[in-house]
Amino acid sequence: MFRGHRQHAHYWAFALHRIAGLLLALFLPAHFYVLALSIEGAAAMDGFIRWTDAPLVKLAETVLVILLAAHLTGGLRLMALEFIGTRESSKAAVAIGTGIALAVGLMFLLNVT
Amino acid sequence: MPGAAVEAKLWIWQRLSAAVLGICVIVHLAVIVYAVQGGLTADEIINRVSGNLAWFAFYSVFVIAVAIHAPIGVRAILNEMTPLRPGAVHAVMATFCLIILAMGFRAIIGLYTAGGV
Amino acid sequence: MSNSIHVSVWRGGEQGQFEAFDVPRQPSQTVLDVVTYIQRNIDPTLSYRFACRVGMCGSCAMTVNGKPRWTCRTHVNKVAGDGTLEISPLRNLKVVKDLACDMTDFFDKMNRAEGKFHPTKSRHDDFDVVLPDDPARKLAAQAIECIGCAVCYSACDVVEWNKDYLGPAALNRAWTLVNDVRDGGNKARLTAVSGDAGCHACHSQQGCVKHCPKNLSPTFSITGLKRATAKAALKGEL
Amino acid sequence: MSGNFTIEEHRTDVLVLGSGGAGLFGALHAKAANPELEVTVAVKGLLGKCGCTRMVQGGYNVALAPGDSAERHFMDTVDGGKWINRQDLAWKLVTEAQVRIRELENELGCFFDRNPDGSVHQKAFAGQTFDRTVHKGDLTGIEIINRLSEQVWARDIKRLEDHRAVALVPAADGSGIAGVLMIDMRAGTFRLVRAAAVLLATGGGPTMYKYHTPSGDKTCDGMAMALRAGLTLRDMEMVQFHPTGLIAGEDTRITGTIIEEGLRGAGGYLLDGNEERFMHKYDERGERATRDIVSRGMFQEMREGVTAKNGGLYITMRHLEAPLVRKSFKGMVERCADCGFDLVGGLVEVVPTAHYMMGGLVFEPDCTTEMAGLYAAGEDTGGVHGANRLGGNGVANSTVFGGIAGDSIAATIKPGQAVPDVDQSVIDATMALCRQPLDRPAGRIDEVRTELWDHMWDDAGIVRDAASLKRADAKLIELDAQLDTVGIAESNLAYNLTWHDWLNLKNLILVSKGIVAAATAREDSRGAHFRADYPEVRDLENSTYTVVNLKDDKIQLGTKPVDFSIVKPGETLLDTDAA
Repeated sequence: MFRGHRQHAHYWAFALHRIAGLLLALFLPAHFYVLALSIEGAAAMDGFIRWTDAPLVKLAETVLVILLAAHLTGGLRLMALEFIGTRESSKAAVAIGTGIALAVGLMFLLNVT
Repeated sequence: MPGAAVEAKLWIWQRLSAAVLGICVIVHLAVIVYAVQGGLTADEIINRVSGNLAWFAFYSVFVIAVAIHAPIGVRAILNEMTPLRPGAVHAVMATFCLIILAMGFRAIIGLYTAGGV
Repeated sequence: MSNSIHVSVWRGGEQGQFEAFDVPRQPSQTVLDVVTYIQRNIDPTLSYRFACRVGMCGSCAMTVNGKPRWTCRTHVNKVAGDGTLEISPLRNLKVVKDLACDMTDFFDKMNRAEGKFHPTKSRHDDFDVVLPDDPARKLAAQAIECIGCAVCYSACDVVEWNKDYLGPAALNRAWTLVNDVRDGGNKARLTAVSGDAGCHACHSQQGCVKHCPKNLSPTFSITGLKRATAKAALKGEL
Repeated sequence: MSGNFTIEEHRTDVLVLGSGGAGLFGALHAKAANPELEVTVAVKGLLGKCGCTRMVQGGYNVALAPGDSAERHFMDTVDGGKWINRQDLAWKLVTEAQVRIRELENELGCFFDRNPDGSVHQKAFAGQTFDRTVHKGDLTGIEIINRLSEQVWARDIKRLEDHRAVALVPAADGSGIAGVLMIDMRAGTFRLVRAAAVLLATGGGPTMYKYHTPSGDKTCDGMAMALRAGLTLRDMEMVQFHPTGLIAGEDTRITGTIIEEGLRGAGGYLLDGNEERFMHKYDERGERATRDIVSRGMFQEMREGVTAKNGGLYITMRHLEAPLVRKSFKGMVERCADCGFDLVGGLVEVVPTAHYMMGGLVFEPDCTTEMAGLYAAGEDTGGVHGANRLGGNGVANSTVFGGIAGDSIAATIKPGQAVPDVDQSVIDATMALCRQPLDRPAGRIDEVRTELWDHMWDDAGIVRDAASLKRADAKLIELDAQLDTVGIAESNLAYNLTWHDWLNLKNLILVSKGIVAAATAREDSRGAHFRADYPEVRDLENSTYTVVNLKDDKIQLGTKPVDFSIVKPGETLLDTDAA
């Protein structure tokens, strides 16, 4: 996967951005579906469903939040390149982006559990 | 060359929607992190959104932006990494856009109208 | 420093295999010198391409330990720390034989990107007054010193994924012309560089920036083209 | 094996040999003047990448600024050429350069450096009385060749890349040229290109000397083909040496390439093997003396044997302010660092290096030659620069005459015009010559190359005398015979560099013979030619120039009086008050 010419921070940033974006796109319909279902379910049963109690759902949601944060910061990298015209291929920006993504995910994880 | 203008416009839409999504995602993440304190429940969501026009508008914008943003992104992946022809990719992505819109609005309307508004 | 280098060299065309050689190590030795040594002293049938020997012509680029490089200016110490080298032709170009590539596609794409000057004056007119501090001139100057070595083209995954993609060098040249006040070809050029074979295919992976031996930033040039084509699209000029 | 030698035939109206400044300008001008002409550019490597136009660092001499004039440029050129230039050619150079530079700027889009007020910048260059060198930083050649190449790519101009020319093929009826026999290097097969007009623009390249600057593809192919075709070369003894070439040890390609002259101008020292300065022994200006004096001084020091480890001398900037050196000579500092030398704080080993051949094919100001249909331009030709070429006149020469050649061709040749039948005996003989090594067991041609390099360097290089030239002459005959016994290992001739090395050496030895003959004939010292036994310029008023050609495989030598058609020694075109 990471052949010689790919061994640099911006390539990893691109790869993360793309993978996160693709997974988010695939997740979206599922997200809407579950949301719609649970709302209907909640209304129908007139009670609350603690659906985040299911460990698998919890894990999935955590991963998704990380992906969302990663894709967002990756997008900021792109927009900085394209609109601010950052010339320096700053590894710091990439590192900060990844850091934020993990932090947000962790925060979510801590709160959920 | 119409292709040139199409790509340039898709690029503009992609970036515009990205900018909108950037804000939406931050709000969304903040709400989730805030909301999950003490556990995320459907009730909690419904209570917040149901009948609230501002949240309805927010999530509508969110869904529309996603419906623009995601298919354009996936389109590039399909074009580059699958043998699908550009025409086929276009059709698949148009469908994907409609699916997101339909399912997204079904959820939003469900939320907005939940609790018998 | 061990006194010899273990070199694996690609032999054949698109299909082929690596062949091993041992080359004595010298204090001032570039990768091109290693290849030359093999041809002169071990295997006279080895094919490779070079011309100027000093990083001006962009003929001798090869893939060295996985990365595209100009071999005439790459000191062995820089790339063969452990005493081994793997040398193969550039990616994304047709292989003529062994280490020599056919650069026709690369040159053709330079042309397809309208990477050529469209004059607005003739040899009978005087020089244009162009201020060296003019912002557009500076943008063009930053990107002009390309030697056409195709290292960026070889480092780019989009080139591999999208056969029509014009590639970093061609788009970089187009950007210098977009900023050239003397040029009259921008309408055609912006159309040529837009689209999924053009600037919009770039994902800013920056392999080009990372590997450019001249320290140019094709990515920066391409983002400039993205903005310029967007403006043109909004005005209906594409 | 004979299966490899089927000849493919190809027909074109105009065949251009070489893709430097002369070749590409020739192609563009011919095509512009008559778009119906089929123009084909054949080049030994890739279009725009081979040759030395690309390697021009200095710039382009042209009189543009107020106070300068074509007359002044002309006088500098003839004065620098020590009065053996063909003056109508030099005049053509300086006047046409004024048009060509605007063509480069306005029509090709070359990006020349500007003054703060937006006018074109012209820098000072050695040997000139006016700052007239237009440039793009210190990478002028890349800019010019890139812009030329992209215009050629954009036009319907055929390309034969990786094609080396091996013979100018005359018409069977002797009416002129009928085509060129080539080797398609990728396939290892012969190809006959029949053409109504041929532009010889392969460049010269004195790569028969141990240390040399030119691009590795340059091996005097054009001059060798011209000699074999019975054509006359002039001024062949005039080989320019640059004082500072890099020396990096055996088997290093970078050895010989230029270390910028500006380093000495900026206060760099030349040191011998004991790290002591020596140039003041030779000239009061020390390291800042002219190219020829510095080259000879260095050559003398090297002969005396106090050398650095690779047999050269040192240049150093370490006594100067490091940040300044790093900033002013960024490109050079990086280049040295890439091959393991520290130009800022250390010693870089250097040696004088063969740079340019002033001599070449005799041609007319309209680029025609003695052979009808054969045109010539650039370093393949002789007469423009005389005994010495000014820095900045080289690229002016190739672009000016390349363009003129294209115009002349288009004015003469009709699209689709009949090409005479080729002289088959020339094709047969050339194929036999090229195939020679293939029928013999493999040998080491490297030994021949090394010997050629050493002997030309020692005996026919920076300093010569009758005895050394005699040695060189004998050695060349011996080496030629030795080369004829060396075989090439490979039965697969596709992209077989070693076969081409053999062919290169064959050409280099032949042209070296021309150099040695001409150098023997010139019994005085002028410009680039220094005879230890005749160290003075002699009889300027009755200057002659040398001519050589090949007859029955022997170099024939002659001398001809210089026609001072515009100005005589001691006179000037300049208004002496203003000058």
